[in-house]
Parts: sequence; structure tokens; C-alpha cells
Amino acid sequence: MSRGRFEAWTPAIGAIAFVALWWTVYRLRLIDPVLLPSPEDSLRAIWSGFVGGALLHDFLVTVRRTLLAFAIAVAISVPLGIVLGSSPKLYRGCEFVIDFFRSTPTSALFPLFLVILGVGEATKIAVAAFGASLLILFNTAYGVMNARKTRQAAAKAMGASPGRVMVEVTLLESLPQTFVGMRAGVSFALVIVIVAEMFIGSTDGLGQRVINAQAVFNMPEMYATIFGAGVLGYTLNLLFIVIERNFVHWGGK
Amino acid sequence: MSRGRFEAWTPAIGAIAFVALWWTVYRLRLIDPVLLPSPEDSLRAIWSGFVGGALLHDFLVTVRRTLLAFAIAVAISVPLGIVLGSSPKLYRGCEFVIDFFRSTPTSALFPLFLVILGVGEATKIAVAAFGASLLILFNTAYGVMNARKTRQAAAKAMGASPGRVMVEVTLLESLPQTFVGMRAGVSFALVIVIVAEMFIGSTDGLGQRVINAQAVFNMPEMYATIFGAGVLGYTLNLLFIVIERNFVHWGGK
Amino acid sequence: QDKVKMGLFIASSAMPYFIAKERGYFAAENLDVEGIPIANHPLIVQALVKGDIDTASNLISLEGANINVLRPGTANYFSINCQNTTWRLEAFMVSAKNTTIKTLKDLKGQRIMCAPGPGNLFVAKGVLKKIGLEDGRDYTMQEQQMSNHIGAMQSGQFEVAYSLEPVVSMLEHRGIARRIESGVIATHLLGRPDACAVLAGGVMSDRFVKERPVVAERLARAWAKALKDGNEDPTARDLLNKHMNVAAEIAQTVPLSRYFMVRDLTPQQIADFQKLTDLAVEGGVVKSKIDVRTFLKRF
Amino acid sequence: MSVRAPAAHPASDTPAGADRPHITIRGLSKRFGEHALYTDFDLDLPKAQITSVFGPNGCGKSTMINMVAGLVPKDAGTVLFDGKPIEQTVIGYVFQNYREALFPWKRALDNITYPLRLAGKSSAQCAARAEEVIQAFDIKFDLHRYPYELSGGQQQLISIMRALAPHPEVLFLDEPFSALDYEMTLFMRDKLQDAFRATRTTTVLVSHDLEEAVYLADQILLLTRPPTRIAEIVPFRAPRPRHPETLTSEDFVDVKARCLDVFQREVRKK
Amino acid sequence: MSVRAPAAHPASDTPAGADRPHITIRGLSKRFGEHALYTDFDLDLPKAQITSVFGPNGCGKSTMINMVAGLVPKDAGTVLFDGKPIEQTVIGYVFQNYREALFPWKRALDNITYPLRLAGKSSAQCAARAEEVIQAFDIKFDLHRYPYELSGGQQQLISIMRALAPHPEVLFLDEPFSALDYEMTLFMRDKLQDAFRATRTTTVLVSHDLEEAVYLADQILLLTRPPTRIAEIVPFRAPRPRHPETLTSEDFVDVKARCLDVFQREVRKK
Ligand SMILES: Nc1ncnc2c1ncn2[C@@H]1O[C@H](COP(=O)(O)OP(=O)(O)OP(=O)(O)O)[C@@H](O)[C@H]1O
Ligand SMILES: Nc1ncnc2c1ncn2[C@@H]1O[C@H](COP(=O)(O)OP(=O)(O)OP(=O)(O)O)[C@@H](O)[C@H]1O
Ligand SMILES: [Mg+2]
Ligand SMILES: [Mg+2]
Repeated sequence: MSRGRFEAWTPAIGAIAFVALWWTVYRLRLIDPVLLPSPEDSLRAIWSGFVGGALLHDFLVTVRRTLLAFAIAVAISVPLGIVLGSSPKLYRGCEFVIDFFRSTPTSALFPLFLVILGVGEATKIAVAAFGASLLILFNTAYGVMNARKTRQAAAKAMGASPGRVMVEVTLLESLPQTFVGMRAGVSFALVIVIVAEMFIGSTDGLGQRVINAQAVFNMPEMYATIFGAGVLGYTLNLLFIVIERNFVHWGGK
Repeated sequence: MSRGRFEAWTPAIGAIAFVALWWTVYRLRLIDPVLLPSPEDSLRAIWSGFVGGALLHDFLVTVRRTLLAFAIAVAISVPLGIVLGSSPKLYRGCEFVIDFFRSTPTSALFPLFLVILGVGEATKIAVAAFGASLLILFNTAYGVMNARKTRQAAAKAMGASPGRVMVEVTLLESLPQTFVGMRAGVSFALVIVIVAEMFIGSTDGLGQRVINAQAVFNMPEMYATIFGAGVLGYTLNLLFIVIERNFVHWGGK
Repeated sequence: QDKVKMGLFIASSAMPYFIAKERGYFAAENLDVEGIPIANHPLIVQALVKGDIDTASNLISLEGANINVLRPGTANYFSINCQNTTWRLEAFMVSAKNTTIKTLKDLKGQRIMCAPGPGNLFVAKGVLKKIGLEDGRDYTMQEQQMSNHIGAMQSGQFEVAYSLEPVVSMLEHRGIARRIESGVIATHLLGRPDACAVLAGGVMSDRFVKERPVVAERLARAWAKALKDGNEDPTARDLLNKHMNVAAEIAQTVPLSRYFMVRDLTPQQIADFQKLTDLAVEGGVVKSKIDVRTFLKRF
Repeated sequence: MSVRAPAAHPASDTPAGADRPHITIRGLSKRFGEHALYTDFDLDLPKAQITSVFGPNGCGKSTMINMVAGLVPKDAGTVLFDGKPIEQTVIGYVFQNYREALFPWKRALDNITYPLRLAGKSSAQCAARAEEVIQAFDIKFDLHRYPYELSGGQQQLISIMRALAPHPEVLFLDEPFSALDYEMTLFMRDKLQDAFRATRTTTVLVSHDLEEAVYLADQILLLTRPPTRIAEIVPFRAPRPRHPETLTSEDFVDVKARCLDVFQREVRKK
Repeated sequence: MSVRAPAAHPASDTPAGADRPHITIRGLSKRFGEHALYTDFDLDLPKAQITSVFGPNGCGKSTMINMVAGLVPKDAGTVLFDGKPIEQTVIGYVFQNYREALFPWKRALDNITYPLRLAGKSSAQCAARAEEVIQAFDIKFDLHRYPYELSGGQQQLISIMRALAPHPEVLFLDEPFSALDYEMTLFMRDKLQDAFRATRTTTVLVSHDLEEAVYLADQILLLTRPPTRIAEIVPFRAPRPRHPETLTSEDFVDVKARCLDVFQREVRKK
């Protein structure tokens, strides 16, 4: 196997090791098999769920909600993060609200969101967008604050307007950190969408599926769904890894 | 008011604006007061809770759990993050597992944790430590990967062993990002502790208080507790802001 | 067709909604009822207050009483689910491996897992108190989410549980645990094994009843038909697994509560409801004393 | 091809508008902690001339031109360019730490055209101007690489080209040749002189190479150790274009000796 | 006080062990993308001598010493120090981008003593050695500041002092005086020579100042443009200590002219 090929496979190693560990725990009966089913059973449940179409549908619903929430979050919080990050004083002013909401469980805020937005689809997306926004905002702002100032000064010297400096320099300068924020954000959006599907109530989505499987004590199905959520999260992250690797080529240089 | 004094007050502005907004919404009856109590009522509930001691006790219990979970998370994931970040190939290998679990709602993993660790105190702390670890690990590793390599080369040239390079250079080089991770981590640990208190059998803690208040529809009490949690989260973050400001003086220079 | 939004708490007690929907009882009344699943009762209450939903199929009576104290008229019960030793929805369970515990009195010295929420805790503790066992002194009790009951029992983390259907049936069916006693609320708190312990029921908001009285009436008519099927027609159980998260293995045997339209309640049953509510007030889980008749709505 | 501006002053080899101040610095003050670097510092920089700034390490050369260019906040004082504030002035700036001033996300070529894009030039105009500058500086290495793929000297070259590309009104050069090789340094000095002759851009050059400082300058600004004051301003009026022979001219040797004298006196002072 | 090592070779002004190779480079290859920088490059660097490396920008000077010092991976080839690998050798290294090589979390003084701490020296020893170096270099500015609070030249000085502090066996200097002022450059040259005379540390000096390169060197390594080869190695055997007068000696002028000749021939080659 060539080295290049090997490198393409490294990401799979983690997944394989993870399933192997699961399988070992199962085989050694370290955990009662009623509580932790075998990976085979779970994978079979995934397979039949996807073929049957029910899991596929829930999966797609959750993907849609997550991406929507994430897109809203990015659109709001990357620009805001750059503005706040450029003015540490302003950021300190908002810090309370950001940290406050970052530190409050979203599930505890569901009542508030429901009050404001009602019980529809909007709430699930809004609450996920809100949660993800905070993370992205926080990371972007920090990326900007910790970015070296020379390049911004250079652009300023060349006569770039403050707006252009922000977009063309500050944004890019903070991009490695912003990517960290976006990856954290997309995972978080997914988590909240699922939690909302679990705790607000829903007729579809992976979260609803988890809670239903749990209610009827169908452990293979439950773990299959959780596994599906995890893989979805990893895939979304993978997207960013690929974009980042091709785009932020200068990180660490 | 001197400028220095004014600066010390900026963080409070956010808090004041937040409460003002709440109060306005309440005053204008934009939301039925049964669902959103007045800030006064909530603050009164906080006050009487603290004076009566019940809220204070729950508060301290949650603080204890959070700090314990956070300490465990830092102890595990900062070193691990540095090691993984130093070897991007290794990191790619583990990325699946990290992103997988970052993208799975912790509450969906409760059953698994309960099976492994039982229903005791340990589970709540472990599950929070686990969640916070992932965030800190992820941020630290990225901090290391995106850190410029010249200083590490310099230390290496001076004959520093790989271990010392990691501790004395790489760690410090990635510290601004690690701090971002730690702040994200401490908030997240708090969130999970509260969620665990809500959903894993608990007799105390802010989470249990929230859910009980909600069950009997005692909204002032519920929002008072959530507010307490948010303020706690902000305070923990504040600690880091202060440490960071005094310690990471070179950020952005 | 008139549109009605109905909050659903997905559990077997939401069965009338699914019966009415599937069997066309709503349609027959020219109603378009949209079922909105809401995962916990306080959120159902919120939605009622805000007007996001007009009605709910199965709101816990404790929540109902509480919100009616705070904001009279929010949740008007028009149907009631009764449970007792015949219609057995809750039970004290003991691990199948344990052979010594036979009656509630044997629970002395045990760690007990309890269905979540202050209401369940209050009931479980109240029952044991009647038996003569004191919390903290004779036993300890910890709430657990229902979804954890089977796991915690199976893995031996708890030997004893105060649990609710359908978990109770599942525990029995799988041979994980056996019943010590069921219908304890009726027997011990209300004093008669055949008392009507009201845990939940269908509600309508004041606004809905006032603004659309005719629609409300038609809804009640459809509902009454559904209740009848639920009480008498075993084939209705097919819906349990399909819509209400009841495992197929027990869907045909799991006990169900008995549904009554409020107009069909006997004075005794209303008195039972009042007594349970009063006890809840004493126990601190309902804010203040309230006459249940103020929120019972006959159609 | 020369680095000549399309629409510049007519080239002339006697300083046009000589000694008419272009940049006026008044009451400039700057402190770092307890150390006062500048206190109430006044300076006029003449239009259409090259002013070399010469002074010991840490005397505040970089800080001064940073403040003049509006990149570092002043504690007090005003700086005007022909009476206008910095915002209305097109400047070119070569940073002492040229490595951190290039944009690593842009290729070398795009770094050079960035100020042109800022000025709203079209792609074609940018490409044309870039080609002009590349020709003028006779660049042979691959400009499609990213800055971090270039050697130190190459990066510095890009930095200089970027500063010159938009035909600035004022040019600030902070040790612009420090990383260039022997040949390139000589070459760049002459190119800079050519550009200056063509455009008469007011230029401020910080250099530690006295020969270079004098060779290029119309006047040499000598600074003291901090707290920094003007030690002396030495004019050097040799006609342009100056050649390697200028280096041996009597005038040059005199001026250089005078500068060195003042510098050493100031540096060795207590 | 001198920068003399406590336990060094006896000072002698004729190269000790002259021409005995200390660093042997064999079959070194390095490419960046399609550009081959070095292919099968061999070089011996003699012990206890100063080798100046002189070559055009981008010819691979930094890359070479980085590879020799083990900081940049080689594509192929071996580098040995007295037969030992780099890991067993104490080296001092001054980076071309000195700004990014200092530790901003340590004060200037602690930056200087860092390699001593690495070698396991006590605080007292560190302080003593730091004092020695500070005295030797006659440093007057505040060493309790952080690197980012220092001017470019001051940072470079710290970088040099840090490299010299641990009495390295081999010293790599990549344009170490590029940011120093006129006086300081002259001063540092002499200090470097003093240190060398005292310790006979094998030294590799990259410099774009030919005068400096020759003045300090025992031999000058001239490199071609990439693909990089050795153009010539020119020895310069003037006795040490060398003085400003050395600069006018016939030998010096000859060697310098020879180097310039080779350099220009190479640079101008197609
Ligand atoms: N951020 C800062 N905090 C404290 N002191 C500073 C800071 N920046 C610069 N200084 C000090 O101000 C003085 C002037 O610095 P500056 O960089 O302007 O010097 P310079 O004349 O450009 O020197 P060089 O020739 O070495 O580049 C120096 O003594 C330096 O230590
Ligand atoms: N990471 C990289 N990717 C691609 N090319 C590179 C990279 N690093 C260096 N190069 C190229 O390798 C060549 C040698 O670079 P190096 O920095 O060693 O030159 P140098 O001799 O030190 O030049 P200078 O005198 O300007 O410092 C240059 O042409 C440069 O463009
Ligand atoms: Mg400077
Ligand atoms: Mg170099």
C-alpha cells in the first residue's frame, strides 16, 4: 500500500478501533448484552432502517434541520464575531450574555424558546441555531482577538477601509480558529436538534427515534440511531476538514 | 468616572442590558407572565433560595460536580490534545471518535454511562468530564496544529527533549486556543452536570431544581435557577478571562 | 373542516386521539385535528397558555391543577383516566432475583428507584408512609427516568422500583422483575382498591371552549366514541405499538387506564379526584387548594 | 521598462518643491509604560524628497513611522500630510517584519496587486501594473507561490513591490533591504532611485546601512537614544541619478563622515 | 569580561584542528514540489572554524542550515557532527526570522537562559552566565521586558545571546546582524570573533554582507542559484584577532574580490 493511500485511510482507523472496542466489550460480556447489544445487531438495525426507509427519513429530516440551523448560525455569528473580536471592549460588554447562554443547558431553555416561537418546526431549528451561534461567535471573536495585528495594520496602511480590513484580512487571519468554531458549531447544532427532537417532541428525526427505541427498550435500534447520529456528526466535520485542508493552507506556517 | 473604572464595568453592561430586556418583555406583556415571570420575582426567588439555603446547597453541589468534572477533563485532555496535535496523522486517526462523540447528545449516552458507572454521583461527574474532555481535546489539538512551528524548532535546536518541547513550548504556543477550549469546556461541563441532574436520578443540584420547579410550574423558581446556572457559568468563565488576561499576555502580539 | 391543535404526550394514555384519528371519528365531526407531540407536561401547559394548542389528549392532573391555581381556566378536563387495582398503571416492583420481598412492608432498608418527577415521588413516599415506612429512615428513594428503569433493574443497580406502565409490564414480561403490589394510590392513598386515582386526562383551554364552543362540543363527541372503543374494543390495542411506543411484545396485554368523559363521572369519583388533589397540596406538589370541579368540563 | 507612474510629476533631477514640508509632525508623544519614547516631538518631512532615518536600535524609528502612518496609536500630537489626515493619503509601507505583513492566504502575485484592487483597479489593470513592477525588478522566481514558500529575501522583495505598486504619495520603508543579497541590495537601491526620480514620491527610509542611507537620501535624519530627539538633520544634495561613483565623491564621504560622527557621539553619550 | 567558556580549548590564534571536518554532509537532497533545491549535495564543514555561507536570495542557505540542524526534514542524505547525529550535539542557532523564534511568554532574560535551563543548570549558574553574556555584549536596555516589547534589533540581539549562552559545539547564524544598527553590527562582529577565539566553536554564518562574511570567516562557501551547488569555497587565512585594518589588507581585498567575482558570475549565469 502506498503511503498516500495509507494516509487516506488513517481517519478510518479510529472508526475501526471504536467498533472493535465495542465488539470486545460485547464479547467479553463486560456489560449485560440486553443493555449493550452487539455491533452486528446495531449495524443490522441501521441497515434495515435505511433499507426500510424509516431511519433514512428520520436521518434526512435531522440533517435538514441541522444544516438549516447551522447556516443561520454562521450567517449571524461569523460577522458578529469579527466585529466583536475587533473591539475587545465591545466583546467584554457582550461576554456576559454569551457566556451566560453557553453555560445554560439548552434543554433548560426549551420552555423559553417554546414561549417565544411556539411548538412548531421553527423552534427546533431556532434553538439549535442559537446554541451553535454562541459557540461560533465565541470562537470567531477569540480568533480575531488573538490574531496578530501586523497584517491588519498592513492592509490599513494600504488604505483598506475598516470593512475591507475585516473581511479581507481579519476574517482570513482568524479563519483557523473560526473553523474550529464552525466545527464545534455544526456538531453542537446536531446535538441540539436531536435533543430538541427528544425533549420538545417531534414526529420524526433521529432524536425522536432514539427516544422511541428507548421507550420500547429496543437497544439495537437505539444504539443504531445514536451511531447514525455520531456518524452524521463526523461526516459533517469531515466536510470541514476537507474544506479547511484545501483552504486554510497557511495554518501553522 | 475614570476610564479605568469604566473599563472594569464593561462586563456588567451585558448583564444589565440582558435584565433590562427581560424586564421590558415582561412589562409590555409580550409573553404571558405565567410563562415568563418578572425579573424581580425571579431575583426574589434567588434571594430567598439563597437565604433559605436550599438553592445555595443545590448551587454548591452543582459547582462541586462541575469543577471536579472539569478538573478531570483538563487533566486528561490537555496533555492528550498536545500529543495528538503534535502529530496530525495521529489526530486524524482519532478524529472519528472525537467528532463522533462530540456530535452525539450526551443525554442520549446517559443509558450507556449508567450501565457502565451505575446511578451514583460518579456517573454525573464522569459524563460531564467526558463531554468537556472532547471539547478541550479538540481545541488544544487544533491550537497545537495551527501554532507556528518556528519556536518549536528553536527549542529543538537548543536540545530540548520532545517532552520538554511539548510542555515548555507547544503547550504555551497553543495556550490561547487551549484557553478557548477550557472556557468552552467549563461551560459544557456545567451544562452536562445540570442535564445529568435533570435526567439521571438526583436528589440535589441545580438541574434537579429546574426540573422540579418546572414540574410544579413554578416559573419564578425555574428561571431563578436557570439564571443561577447562567451566572455560575459566567463566573467560571470570568475566572478564565482573568487568568488569561494575566497569563497569556502575548496573544495577538 | 375545523382545525384543532391537540398536544399529545406520547404514551398509552394518548390512545383516544389515535383511535379517533384512525377510525375517522374526528372526520365524522368534520374536524381536522392535528396531533402535536410534546415531550413533557410542563411544555404542554405552556403551549396551552400560549394558545399554540387548543387541547391536549393526556395532561397529567398534577400539572393541570397547578396551572389552574396559577391561571384559572387554562386546562379544563373533559375526560379522565382512572386507575386502581383493576386498571393497574403503577406498581412497586422487585427484582426477580430477590425472593425475600413479598409485601410493601418488606421494603424496609431498601434503595428504591422511583418514576421521575415530584408527583411520582410524592405518591410513592405517601404510600410507604401509610405502610409505616419513613423516607430516609426506613428506605431511600431516587428518581430515575422511565427509560432507565429496565436497565437499572437488569444490571442490579436497584432491586426495588416504583414504576409505571408500560415499563411494569415489560419488566414482568422479560422476567426481570415481579410485582409487589399495584394500584397502590387507590388502595393506600385514597383508601379503596376500586377508587379512581386520576393521573391524567384530556383538557381544553378556556379560550378554545369560549371562542369555539361548537367545535369543542364536536370534539367531545368524537372523543367520547374513542373512549368507548378504548375501554371496550381490544382491537384498539393494535395502535399501541404503532403510535405510542408500547413494545409489540406487551401491546396486547399491557394494562390500560379506564377512560371516562367528565359527564359520566360519579360523585364518588370526583371526590376521589378532589382527595388526591388535596393530598398533593399537602405534599407541596400543588401550590394551593383548589376545587377540582372548577376545572372539570362536561359536554 | 521602468517603475514610472502613468500620471506622475514630470521627472526632474532637482528636488521639485524642495523643502516644502509634506508631512508635518507636531507635539508627538509616546510612552511605553514608564519609558517615555517621544515627548513633544516636532518634525517636518519635505515633499518629493527621500529622508533617511538613522539611529541606534530601539531609538524608536519603527515606532515613529508606525505612528506617522497611523498604525500605532499616538499618545498625543498631530500628523498631517499636505494638511490632510492619513486617511486621505495613499501610502506605501514596507514593514520591518515583512514576514508577518504579507498575506499568507494570497499568492505572492496577489499580494502585490492587493493595494491596486483596494484602489478599485480592474484585473487587467492589476495584471498590467504587476507585470510592470515585475519587469522593473527583474524578478525571476515563481510569483505563484505563497509567501511562506519563499525565502526571507524573496518575501522582502514582494513586500517592497507591494508597497510600490499603487504609486503611493508617501512611501515608508523600514529596513527594506535587510534580507536581500549583495547583488539584489545594490540593484534595489538603484531601482528605488529610478522609481523616485520618476514619481518624486515623498519617501521615508529607515536603514542601518549608513552608506545606503546617505546614497539614497536628500537628507538624513539622525536620532538620539531614547528619550528620542533629533540629533541632527544632514542634507545631501548630490545630483541624481547617483551612481556607484557617487560613493567615492567628496560630498558623499563628507556627509557620511558627518553622520557617523553625530551618530557615534549620540550613541556613546553616557 | 569575555564570552569565554569556562572549560574550553586553549585559545590559540591558529585554527586548531584546521580543516578536520566537524560536520559532514553526504548525499543531501531536498525538493519543494517540482523544484529540486538540493540534489545529492556533499559538504564538509571544518572543525573550529567559521564558515561563511554566501549566495543569492532563495538559493537555499536557510534551508540548508535548517536541514543540518535537523529542523527541516531532509528528503535524503546524512549529516553527522564528529560522527555523531545532531541529537548528541549542543548547537546554538540564530534564526533568520528571529522574531518568531523567541518565546513571547518569557522575558528577554529568561529567553537567554532557557538553553542553560535545558542543560540542567541551576538558577545561580544561569544568572551568572547571563550576567557574563550581558556584560560581554554591553547590553543597556531592560532585559525584563517581553520580546514583543523590544525593537527589531533588540530582539535579534537577544536571539544571538541565547544562541551563545550554552557554549554550543556548533553555532548556526542565519543573517544574525540584519536588524542591528551600524555601531552594534561592528561591535557584534568583534564580539563574535572574541567568542570564537575563546572557544573555537565551529560556526556557520549566513550573511549577505560580503565584507562581514569575509572578515569573520576562515572560509567562504559560495553557493549557486537553485538547483544549488557549491560554486567555490574560498579560504581566508588572515590571522586573528582581525581588526578594522584587516579590511584594508591585501589578502582581504583579494579574497573579497574573488568571492564577489564568483558570486556575480553565478548570479548572472542565465
Ligand atoms: N509594545 C511595547 N511595549 C513596551 N516597549 C516597547 C513596545 N514596543 C516598542 N517598545 C520600546 O520602544 C523602543 C523603540 O522601539 P522601535 O521598535 O521603534 O525601535 P527601532 O528604532 O525601530 O529599533 P530597531 O532599529 O531595532 O528596529 C524600544 O526601546 C522598545 O523596547
Ligand atoms: N515551504 C516551501 N515550499 C516551497 N518552496 C519553498 C519552501 N521553503 C522554501 N522554499 C524555496 O526554497 C528556496 C530556498 O529557500 P531558503 O529560505 O532556504 O533561501 P535562502 O537562501 O535562505 O534565501 P534568503 O537569503 O532570501 O533568506 C527558495 O527559492 C524558496 O522559494
Ligand atoms: Mg525597527
Ligand atoms: Mg534565508
